[in-house]
Amino acid sequence: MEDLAIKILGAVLTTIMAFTVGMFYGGFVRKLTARVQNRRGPVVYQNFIDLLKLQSKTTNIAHGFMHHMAPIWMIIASLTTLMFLPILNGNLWFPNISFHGDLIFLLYMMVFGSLGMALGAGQTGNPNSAIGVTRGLSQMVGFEIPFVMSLIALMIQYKTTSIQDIMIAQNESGIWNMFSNPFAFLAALFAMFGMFRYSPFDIVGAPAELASGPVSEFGGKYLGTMMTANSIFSFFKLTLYVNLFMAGAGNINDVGIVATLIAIVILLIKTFALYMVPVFYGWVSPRYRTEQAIRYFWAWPSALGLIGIVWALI
Amino acid sequence: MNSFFLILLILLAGAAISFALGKISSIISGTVAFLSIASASVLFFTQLKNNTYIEFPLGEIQLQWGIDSFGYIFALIVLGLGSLASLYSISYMQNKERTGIFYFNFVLVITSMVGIIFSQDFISFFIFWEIMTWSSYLLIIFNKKDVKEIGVKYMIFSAIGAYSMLTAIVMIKGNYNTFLISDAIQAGAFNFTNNEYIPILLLIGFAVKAATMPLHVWAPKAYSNSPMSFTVIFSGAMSKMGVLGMALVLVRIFTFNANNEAILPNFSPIILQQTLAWLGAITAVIATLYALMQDDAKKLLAYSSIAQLGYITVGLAIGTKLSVMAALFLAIVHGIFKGALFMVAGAVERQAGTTDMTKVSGLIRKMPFTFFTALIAIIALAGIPPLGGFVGKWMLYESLITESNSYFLVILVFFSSTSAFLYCYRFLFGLFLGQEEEATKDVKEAPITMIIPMLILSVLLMVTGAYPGILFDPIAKGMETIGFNNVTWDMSVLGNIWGNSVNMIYVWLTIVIVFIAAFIFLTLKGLKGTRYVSTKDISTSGEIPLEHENLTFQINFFQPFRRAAAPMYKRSMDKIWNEIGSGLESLFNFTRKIYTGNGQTYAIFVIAFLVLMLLLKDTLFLN
Amino acid sequence: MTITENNIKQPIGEYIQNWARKHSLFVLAYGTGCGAIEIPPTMTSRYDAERFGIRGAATPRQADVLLITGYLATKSLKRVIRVYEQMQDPKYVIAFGSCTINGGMYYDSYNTINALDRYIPVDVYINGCMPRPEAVISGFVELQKQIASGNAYNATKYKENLEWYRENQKKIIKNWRMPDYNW
Amino acid sequence: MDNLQIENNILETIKTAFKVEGKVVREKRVEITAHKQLISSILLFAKNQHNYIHLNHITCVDWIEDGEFEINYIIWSPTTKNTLIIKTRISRENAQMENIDNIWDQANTYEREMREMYGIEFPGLIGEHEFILEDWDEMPPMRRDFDTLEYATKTFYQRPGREDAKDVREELTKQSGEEIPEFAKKYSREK
Repeated sequence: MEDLAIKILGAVLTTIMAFTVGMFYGGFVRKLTARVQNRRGPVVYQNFIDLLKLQSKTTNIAHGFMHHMAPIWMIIASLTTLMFLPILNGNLWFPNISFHGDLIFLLYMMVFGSLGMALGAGQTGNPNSAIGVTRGLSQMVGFEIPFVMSLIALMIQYKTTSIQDIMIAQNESGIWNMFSNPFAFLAALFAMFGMFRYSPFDIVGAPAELASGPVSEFGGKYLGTMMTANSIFSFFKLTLYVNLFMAGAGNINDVGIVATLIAIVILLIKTFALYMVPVFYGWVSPRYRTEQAIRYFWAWPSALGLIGIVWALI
Repeated sequence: MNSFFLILLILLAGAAISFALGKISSIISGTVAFLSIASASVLFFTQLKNNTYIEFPLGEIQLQWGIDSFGYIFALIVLGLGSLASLYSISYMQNKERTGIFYFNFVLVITSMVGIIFSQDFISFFIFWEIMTWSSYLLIIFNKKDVKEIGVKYMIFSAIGAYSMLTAIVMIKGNYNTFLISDAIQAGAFNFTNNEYIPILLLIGFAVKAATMPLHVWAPKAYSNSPMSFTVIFSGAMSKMGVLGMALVLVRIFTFNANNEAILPNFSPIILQQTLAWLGAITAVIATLYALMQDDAKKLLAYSSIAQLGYITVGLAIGTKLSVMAALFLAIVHGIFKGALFMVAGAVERQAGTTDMTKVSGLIRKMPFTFFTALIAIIALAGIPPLGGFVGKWMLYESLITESNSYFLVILVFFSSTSAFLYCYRFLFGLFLGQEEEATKDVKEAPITMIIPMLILSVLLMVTGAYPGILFDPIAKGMETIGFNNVTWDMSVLGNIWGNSVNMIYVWLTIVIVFIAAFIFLTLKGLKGTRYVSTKDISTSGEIPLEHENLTFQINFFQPFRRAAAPMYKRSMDKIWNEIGSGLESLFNFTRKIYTGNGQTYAIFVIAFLVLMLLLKDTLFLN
Repeated sequence: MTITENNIKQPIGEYIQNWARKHSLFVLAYGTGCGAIEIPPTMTSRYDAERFGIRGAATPRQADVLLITGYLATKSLKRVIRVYEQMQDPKYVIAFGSCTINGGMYYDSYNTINALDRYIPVDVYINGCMPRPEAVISGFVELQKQIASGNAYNATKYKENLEWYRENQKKIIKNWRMPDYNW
Repeated sequence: MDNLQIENNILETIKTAFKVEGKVVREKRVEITAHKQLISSILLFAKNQHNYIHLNHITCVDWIEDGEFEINYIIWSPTTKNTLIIKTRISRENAQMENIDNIWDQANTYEREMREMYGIEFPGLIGEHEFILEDWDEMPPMRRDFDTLEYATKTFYQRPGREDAKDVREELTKQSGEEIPEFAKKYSREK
């Protein structure tokens, strides 16, 4: 019974942490973008205000059951993936249920949200939504290829499909995967650009051209819930990358509260550093058309992924 | 009377009676067909015990029928799906012409498939195989659409398969003097060291039915043009007969040849294994690429079937414990979800008149149960957790990554299955989402006899997702029958040989908990202020779409993807076969000239043939 | 529990919600008039409206503020009404430029309306032809004050007086083909 | 006048071919006034013989005091870079003009606009009657006898406080020493 209570507490804490961090990262990006553009920009907690505002809208529109379900699917995808991800390296505090899933499972679970969202967008009957969805899904086929290649490279390298094991192996050897297999890391990094949908891969929700694409009919609580799901999901993606390529956070032997806090700080530093890569890349990039984006992913990133696999084999 | 005969007799009688009653009423005829298949299934699953065999002579030849654990897996698909599909077709075939012929052939297909499963000797196997081919041929051309192209193509490829199978059977008889499958296996007929031709010829025969590249070209149109209630069987169960044969042969090749690869330097089974696996993967990729360009839901599903069969071929060809298990699991699950999807397509066709996705849209409000089935089946098809489809996909990937060194194959398979999301979405969106078409304003939900089988199948998909063990059980037993040792499985934990696992119960728990919490939150929050509006009420820059205006985006749906993947669309197997066909035609034109009308020339031909046979004697017949 | 600020009493929940609404304004700019050209400088580096929490929204479903920039032809009035009704409560309208107030230089034109508040409720008028970005921002600040004080309930007024508004709207839009709403 | 040679040539050929009035306005601009029945022949002639392949514009002017509409066809030649203006006048009563969208497809747009804004009929013109205006059931609004202020006052709610909005024509005429013509006084807003 006590076990279960701790598990639930851990799950709730993980969720809250992922949500807060994700939202703040979004705020940081807005602020930094503003500074780059020589503006003052909004406050860093602007995303929280937006979320509160969206949730306090008094009327909401739904076009049908799938529309109503879309944010729920996204939340399911975000939270399930988060629960199956070891947040801290070997730490007893947030293992959640990560021992019961592996990389291939996460890979497929990550799609769950996109597909649910796509169905919701489809139900609205707005042509812009459907166009956005086709672009988004096509682009997904693009970036999943280099991503899966780099994952395969890692799996071959460590003979495991468990994230936990990959983290432990990195800690034992003391070399992060981003150095031990730089090609796989680069391929995954390129895939990450597509995953976060910053420029130049933001054609999915082009505001002026597609009226923000898939989300164009979502407002109020629906948009707010989606925002929450997206924040959690972006934290998940960053932590996944940190786990896979930067040895996760924290030391396996420390389970004390101080050590945990230090580990969390390390995790935040690593994830933020990683997060800045697509953001920086986005600031200086124009926008790709969908087929250009797909070709982009299938060209150099995929080639790097192949080299990564060969590298891991050698 | 023996249960084997009784089952076949019930089915044959059902076929005959429903044919006779077809003139009177299609509903009665369909009910008879359903009852016969259902009672045969009940009989099968209650009366027959695994590993029972009967023998009886046919002239001088000793025939053997029986049921082993391996056949049992396929009997699950054939009889389970057969019963549901026949229940479904009662309403589907209502108000159609020539229903007698339909039900006759329908039950005959089921009969022949049960016969194939029963057959333990090559003679009855081949006879049932041919009955299956012919009765399915009559169903393919049932709609009388493009008979020339579809029917002829199907017949040609089936004939190729049948002749190669027949040749192999004759060679087995010649070499080992037996018609019994078990004897042939004991003697090592599928063993590469003894003879490469027998297994390859058999494989060709099975690959035609399993629609493996390059023998798949008959499939898309044959699947999409037959009546949907038959396509459920055609794609869900009949293609699995090819899988059955392939599994039978391949597993033997790999298990028998595992230790003596070096004997055949020119053509080792590894090459065959890799060739087949790559063929399967390429089938999957190409069929997926074509599927996502289709505007007709039926064609989309047909291509998707080929792609899914491609995965199964990959699994079988890799030939490790996990991969064969994945392949057989996928075979069953594919039967379930593709059966459900073809039922959905049939329901839409019956209710809305067409499955052309550019003409139908927004049926979700009209046909909620059909949509639910489609949704569940599509999630399974896409391999997204937590349904049965994911379990199969997971095992396939894990076996490819952990047990075989074909890492590039994984990428190909993965590419295909990621691209599959595109057509999965297209299917759901095209038929059910988007704005309502004015022409389909009065569409009603399908009748209950169509809904029930669909819902049963969707529940099955969920159950196999949470407790895949209930399918692992028969599969493991079947695999042990065909030569694997120690096939272990867990009720709901999937594991690979590296010791990593996925616990489906935890996945389900997490998803269900989050779903309930999020659903309650989102529904109750601001319940009063939430209003449901029609799909016409959309923000299109303030413009108001009129009643007859349908803004749903349906044409050139995946154009950006097509542009990006343009080089892959350049070649088509169909074109290649057409070129071969025209080449053959000119060849036949030439051969026609051989018939000179001169007796002397004919005599020379006869002598030349005899000489040729003598020369090839050693290769074809061992002893 | 209530909270008092600037002599206005509000329940604390309301206060927090209004605070959030005030600091997060998603603007749908209806830019058919000449005033649309003033929006880019307002939003970008020079005047940076985002520091007030103001950002663009692409569709009425996500928007809080409908910004009508300049004259409205009778044809575009129809779209504006439609867009306004598609927005979710609480929603606000900022009318921008002389043309929305009294027709401006188009006061005698046969196809531009003269007084916008006859057709949809306007929370804040910004006058000028054209108002400069500073004026636009001051308009937004005025709106924020209204929201914070809990007085920006014009959308409710619209629902209550729908008949009066409909009458005026139908005078312009003779062929009324709008969908009926069930709020 | 060497530099106007091309213009003069064109003018002369059209004059001799159709017996119409015309003049060279300035460099690269020739103006021809013709009867409305000649218009399509002149346009075809100019298009085929002188390569005036581009239709710039069709405009309409309301000469209410003459009781006529003036329709100007402005066409342009890419070889000589010359503009040719062909003018014709039609009666305001039951105004009707030949449809020339078989010569230039884009004429359709201009003609539909003229039909809507001036009420000129073009027999055989394809396209719905409602083109730019929506739900318009008054007199065509670009006719000069349509009083926009009155219409605006009647239809739209004039907000009080526009006292400075007076007719400035009188002041302008005073400044320049001209006089408002009799016919125009009728339309003066300060009655």
